[in-house]
Amino acid sequence: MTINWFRYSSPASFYPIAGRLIPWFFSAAALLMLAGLYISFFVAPTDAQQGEAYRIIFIHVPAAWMSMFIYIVMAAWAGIGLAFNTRLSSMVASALAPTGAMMTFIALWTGSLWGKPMWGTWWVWDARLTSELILLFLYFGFMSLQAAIDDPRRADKAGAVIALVGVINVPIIYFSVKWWNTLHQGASVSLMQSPTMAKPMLIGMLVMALAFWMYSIAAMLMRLRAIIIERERNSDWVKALKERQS
Amino acid sequence: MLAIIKLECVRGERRLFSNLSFEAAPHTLLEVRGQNGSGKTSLLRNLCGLLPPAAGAIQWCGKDIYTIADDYRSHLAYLGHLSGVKDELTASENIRMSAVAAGLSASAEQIDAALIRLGLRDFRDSPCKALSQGQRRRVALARLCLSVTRSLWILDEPYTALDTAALAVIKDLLESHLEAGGIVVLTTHQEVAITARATRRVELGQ
Amino acid sequence: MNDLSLTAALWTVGSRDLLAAMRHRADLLTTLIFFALVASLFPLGVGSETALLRLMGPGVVWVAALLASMLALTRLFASDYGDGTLEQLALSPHPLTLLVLAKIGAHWLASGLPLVIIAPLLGLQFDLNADAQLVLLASLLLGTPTLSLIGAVGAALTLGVRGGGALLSLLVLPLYVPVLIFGAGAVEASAAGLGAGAHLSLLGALLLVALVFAPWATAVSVRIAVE
Amino acid sequence: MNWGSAGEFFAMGGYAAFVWGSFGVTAACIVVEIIVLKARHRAAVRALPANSAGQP
Repeated sequence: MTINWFRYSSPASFYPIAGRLIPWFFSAAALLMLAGLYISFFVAPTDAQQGEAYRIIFIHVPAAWMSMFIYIVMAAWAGIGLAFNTRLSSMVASALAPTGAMMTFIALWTGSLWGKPMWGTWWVWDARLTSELILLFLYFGFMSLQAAIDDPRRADKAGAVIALVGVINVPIIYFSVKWWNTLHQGASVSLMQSPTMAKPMLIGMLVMALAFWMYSIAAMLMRLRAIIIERERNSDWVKALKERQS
Repeated sequence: MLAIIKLECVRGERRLFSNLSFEAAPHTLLEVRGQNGSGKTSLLRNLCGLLPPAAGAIQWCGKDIYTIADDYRSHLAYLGHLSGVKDELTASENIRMSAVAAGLSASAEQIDAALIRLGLRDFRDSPCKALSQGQRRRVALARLCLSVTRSLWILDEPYTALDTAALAVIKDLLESHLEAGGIVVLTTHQEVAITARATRRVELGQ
Repeated sequence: MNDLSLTAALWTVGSRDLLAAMRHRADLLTTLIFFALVASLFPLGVGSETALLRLMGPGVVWVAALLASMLALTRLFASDYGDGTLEQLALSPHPLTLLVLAKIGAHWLASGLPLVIIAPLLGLQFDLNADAQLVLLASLLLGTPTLSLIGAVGAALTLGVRGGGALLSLLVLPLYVPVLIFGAGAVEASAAGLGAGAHLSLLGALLLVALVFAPWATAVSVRIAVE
Repeated sequence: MNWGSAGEFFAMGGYAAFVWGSFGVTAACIVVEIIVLKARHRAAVRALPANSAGQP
């Protein structure tokens, strides 16, 4: 009989594991963040055209990557939860959503703060920024649907459906916005086309992206533990938790 | 043959029942008893595949009902708390359309016979929003008359809002269905004597 | 279940919804009036300068059609969910995906198609020429079914959930963006002499994608809702 | 090393508001999220139904 490892990753058995993993991911995130910041401020050269403002790229691009990456991972976990009826996978999806929404917000915020000095406007109808905005609405849709349904099991399944439908639409939205953008503004310099990607800049962005990734995992694990306790509060293993005495 | 193996059902945070096992062979009347909130309705919705159980399995003729989903439903008729009657449509339209949507044959004669049997003949062409709650239940029971080809009947408190005349009709309906080899699973609070070759009882919420 | 009874079932489910819709003609009218009202508000807000209106016309008519069809979505499952018909549909031996598709088709005929029919009327408000009106009609004809299909997923997910109306729009409007872009873009492209061929074919592609995924997603959502 | 002095570093070539606005908000979001998560965990633990007497 195949070992159904979904069964073993039950919330009860994963709770302590998550607890032990969190410090590791946080410290990895901190180290990578420090390295990334050092590169972005002290190693990467000043940009010829954009001066120092381009350094915002070291947060904007990694956050944008993470916002897309987290949505896809969230939809995958939600899909697994729907298909295999494993509660833990759905909990992981719900634990990821707020962090993903935060990353999207950071991408939008830093995008507009970067657009202001470069193009003089706080909001640029650039293809990538516009689809980030729509991605933010997809995150809010997922979170508010789950918040509006009381029964956790149904909330998981409903969330999974909207996440899967959303993930199919993300590429479609991106390409339709790109099509729309080129139609209206012509091939204007898109926000992302910063000048030739100097090597340290690329490394800086990759290191920062890794830092954000480690951070997102740590944040997800923390929220996951809270969700597990909230949902399993009637089960015996939660009542016997050592933490309750502290 | 309906078999339930170590069934467990959770509603929201509460575990309604667990480790529930029983069987229902043809010609069997299975009564599900228990106070309000003991999970009777949830159990019935588990049995007809509407509500996936938290644990355990439900088998029809040895096969899990979720693997043979559509085929299982071709042997099933379910009457829930909701009568499944649309207000805008007339009684005969309701019966015809819901029967055809459920894949049952519903000729005009069959519909008329069912309406007459349930005493709804003169409401045949009036919109159902004019009918009382009891009459709507009769329309739902009329659809049951057309489901004689379905061997498994799952009825959630079928006797509510019915007067003595309608009770007699449903009693007769159930008995002929059981006699013909069908299985009836029902929940009720009233004591209605139904003669059946085998009567089983499942008590929930001890 | 032989094929005959499947087509009969699909036909019956569709005609039952149309019959119910016909007996509630008022709902149908409110959707149309809402469509005309929203489209007429824009000139009041922006000014009646025809060059501007002609530029804005397609976009405004499309946004108004999109909002109107979204408003009509709540009627798709809500009454069936309330009176138990949806439950019986989920218990039919016929595949729920096809039954749901029949319902969506009937819903489009009852509330999507009327929008397309009166759209040219609103086009006049924006002084659109005959060619633009034609492309607007074609784009709406291709786009509104997609809106009904995608919207059906949201309608099924928000059944019996508090805050249904606002939640439904939050779930569904982001997914409407591609349809809006290509729909309104078609008219603009034809006005700019680029020809609307590309946009209309993309609208067709979106419709096919929606036809493949939306009924399955809606059926899963309905099963979740009737649990 | 790009910066002559700390002052120059903070001036960020005249774009201080934009650069530090971005980095600052990002840092704030991360800190706030961690605080919120810690609070949520504590609240979840505290909200557990009082375990019956005699349990360890």
